Amino acid sequence: MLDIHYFASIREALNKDHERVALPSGDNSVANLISQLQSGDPAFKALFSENNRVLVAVNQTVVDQSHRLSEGDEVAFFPPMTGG
Amino acid sequence: MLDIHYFASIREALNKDHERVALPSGDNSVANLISQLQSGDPAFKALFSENNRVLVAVNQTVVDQSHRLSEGDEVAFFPPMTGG
Amino acid sequence: MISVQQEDFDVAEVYRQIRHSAGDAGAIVTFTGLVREIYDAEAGNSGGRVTGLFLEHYAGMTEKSLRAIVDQAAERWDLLAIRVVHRVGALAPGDQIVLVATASAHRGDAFSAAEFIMDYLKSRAPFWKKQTSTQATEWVEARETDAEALKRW
Amino acid sequence: MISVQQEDFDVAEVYRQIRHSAGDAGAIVTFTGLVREIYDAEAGNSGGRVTGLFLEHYAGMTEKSLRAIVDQAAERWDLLAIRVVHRVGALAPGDQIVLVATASAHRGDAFSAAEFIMDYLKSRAPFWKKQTSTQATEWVEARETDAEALKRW
Repeated sequence: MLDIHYFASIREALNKDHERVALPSGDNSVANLISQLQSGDPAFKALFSENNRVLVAVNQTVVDQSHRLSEGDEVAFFPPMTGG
Repeated sequence: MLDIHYFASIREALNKDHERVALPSGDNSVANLISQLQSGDPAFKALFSENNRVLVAVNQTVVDQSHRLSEGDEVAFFPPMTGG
Repeated sequence: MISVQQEDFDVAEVYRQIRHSAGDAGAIVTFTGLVREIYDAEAGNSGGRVTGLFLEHYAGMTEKSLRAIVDQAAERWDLLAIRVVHRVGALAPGDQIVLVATASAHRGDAFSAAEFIMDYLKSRAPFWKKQTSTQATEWVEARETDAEALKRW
Repeated sequence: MISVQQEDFDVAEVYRQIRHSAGDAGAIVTFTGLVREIYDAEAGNSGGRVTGLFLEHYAGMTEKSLRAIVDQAAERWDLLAIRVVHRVGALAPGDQIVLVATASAHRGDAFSAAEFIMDYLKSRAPFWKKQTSTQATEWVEARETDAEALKRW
């Protein structure tokens, strides 16, 4: 299983802050996880189809979509950060 | 007359912090004032003959030696500044 | 060295601590970020007068990314002390949001490290601001200039 | 806005004043310079452990040149407040020498202006330091790096 967290505008768009999903079998890239989440949820799909920057962190480090996931990973989706 | 002030290492080398001298007649440049002070005081001469940077301010603004002096000017000689 | 907290912080106390603990510092820089009331209308934001701000963060990742930023600064410059405090939760105009304090022997290191930490913290630490103004309640968009600011380091 | 004084200053008090008087500041930077005990041996200086420092200045010219530096900063950057305090007279290791505090809407202005003021103040305001160390009592030589620092502005 993967622990998935959503933050800020993405959390609001999806109307959830957390869910657990199975690690995709076969292609274990972040890109493939995103495809699966998109096919399951039109709101998730809309996040990526707009001209919208979505960042992905795996185990609390920002990664790109070619990153390979492992069982038990913590995955987070969020918009560009605005600290300070 | 000119009011002349000396600061820091220059004040110590000359063993005075202040004097009044007549505005040089004829060539009223700072360079000429320096020449006159040099001929009157070997210690003053030494300041300029060493490889020593001496700054000159007239009426509290740093100037170069071509600056023209006027009656009543306040002239100051000092080493490079080390504030902060 | 790094704190993420709801409570306000005391710049004076942080300065005092750094001054008395950083061995033989010649330079101490403090940077404090405050909530502004005037909200510059930028890409996607509505402008207006700000009445409140909510700072959301990714609790697990926040300290980890601040730590990484501070470690990078400590590697790049000769620093005697670094302190970062970032607030989260509900804030009002005029409130303090973030404090970065650095100490070094010579001023260049303290200045550069404080600027570096602020530049990175703006777009590399998982904080998001939701602002309520007289015009709208909306997420603050990331500033183009903040992404640009990273390029110089 | 500019003070030249023998007495110590209170960074906390200056920060507090700026925070409460600068209209809608988003950024406040304070820079404090302190007397270091370790005296880097540089061109012409003997090194050793510093035991005391005397700051001489050109009373008439000091505030005038600080004013000129501050005016230049105010022209170049968008600033909501500037405060400069420089001490003169006898100081000991660990003592505060100089404080520059700046406030602005966005952080870049406050940082740049504080650095600019410090860089100029180092070699354009009529202060001279005589230092007593375990090795010698001697005038502090102007640092090559301080003259260099001006070139970037």
